[in-house]
Amino acid sequence: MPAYVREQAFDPWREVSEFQARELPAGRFGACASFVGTMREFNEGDDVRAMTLEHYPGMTDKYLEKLIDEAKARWPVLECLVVHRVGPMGPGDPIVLTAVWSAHRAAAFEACRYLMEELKHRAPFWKKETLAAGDERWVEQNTPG
Amino acid sequence: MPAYVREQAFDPWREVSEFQARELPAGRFGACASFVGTMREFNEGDDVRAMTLEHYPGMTDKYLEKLIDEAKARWPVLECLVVHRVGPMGPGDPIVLTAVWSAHRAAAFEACRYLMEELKHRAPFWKKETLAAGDERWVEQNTPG
Amino acid sequence: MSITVRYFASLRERLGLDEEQLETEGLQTVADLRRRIAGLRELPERTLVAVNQEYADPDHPLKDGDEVAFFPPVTGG
Amino acid sequence: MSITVRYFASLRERLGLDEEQLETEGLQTVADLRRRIAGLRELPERTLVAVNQEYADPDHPLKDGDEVAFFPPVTGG
Repeated sequence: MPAYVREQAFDPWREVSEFQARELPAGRFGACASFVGTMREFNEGDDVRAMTLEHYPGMTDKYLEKLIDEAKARWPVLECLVVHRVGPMGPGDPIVLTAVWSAHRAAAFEACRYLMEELKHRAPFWKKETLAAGDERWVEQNTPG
Repeated sequence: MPAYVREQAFDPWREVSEFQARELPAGRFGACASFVGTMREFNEGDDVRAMTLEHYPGMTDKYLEKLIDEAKARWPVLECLVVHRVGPMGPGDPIVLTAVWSAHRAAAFEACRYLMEELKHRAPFWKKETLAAGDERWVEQNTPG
Repeated sequence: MSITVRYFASLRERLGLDEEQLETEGLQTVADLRRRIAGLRELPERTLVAVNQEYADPDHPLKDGDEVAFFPPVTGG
Repeated sequence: MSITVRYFASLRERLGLDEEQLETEGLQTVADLRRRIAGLRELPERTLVAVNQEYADPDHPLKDGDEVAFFPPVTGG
């Protein structure tokens, strides 16, 4: 299934490129929209040194696959790919990738954004930040957009 | 400048990946939205065997750079990249890449789509298709979305 | 009737508890279970609930062997 | 006053003409030039115009040495 949780660092564009070569028939798709979320070294005005992403194994996969099913039901998309990192990571590390392939561009753009917004609002992941001074805090909520 | 016209086939995800490594300071950006338009083997109900993209050298670069300036003025984006193929190509070949980096996701998504829509409606490129039977035709207009 | 209860993220840390088995005779719904647990421990109002790894409403019925998870608003992506 | 006129894509092919130099004494604007050319050749209504590689309105003034391009609706991306 095209939703993956990764405990190691991943290269999002290699994932997109390899997934496309493996799963998409050349010539059938005209559009691929993708989004990569990357760890920043700042959040809510503070310097962030490191982060740990917790998730709910089992529920996570199920939820991401449900999102992909929803996107496929709402837009004429050919394929979707979602990859999400968990565990400890540092600034500059990719956290999440969503990619959508379709014949025409509107479906790809809209479904890609839908996947990201739904993932942010509902998928069972939680971020804990380590600030510059060494203290830790759980992120209380995501930015609105 | 981050707008390029290419006469050879290009790998869009390698472009994004290398541009990011070269131009974006790790940890400053949290979002990268990108779009890749790829040549389909069908259009308006017909099988398409090959395509040639004509452009207006000089005006093209200027226009793509103007679009990037507009996107940077409208959204808090850190960097934009646009690559467009010209010349003869075949089904499955990438035609266009737009990518936008920003701190938060809304700006990246919106500016990326803006670049693509404006490029499609105004940038001086023209497609000529070779159909399965060998006859050629100019594409009269782009799909609405 | 026995239910596995799991806690995640800041809630898990605050309670110092990852998972527990609760005997839940007389409890019909998620809301019942939530009230029972709120009597034992501090459960913030914005806590979300999943039953068998899917989001569940307060009136979702419980049955023996269910896995019920409590967790704070999510912050992935 | 001399102007370089360029044609692109289907218009270039239909006219069998890539580029020409026109003597344009008495022409003030893009609209004047367009009328002059429409008298010589078939110019579809939806033809777009750029002066010195930027889109130009009909009332855009012309000057000696300008490069004026005529082309059909664009279809890139």
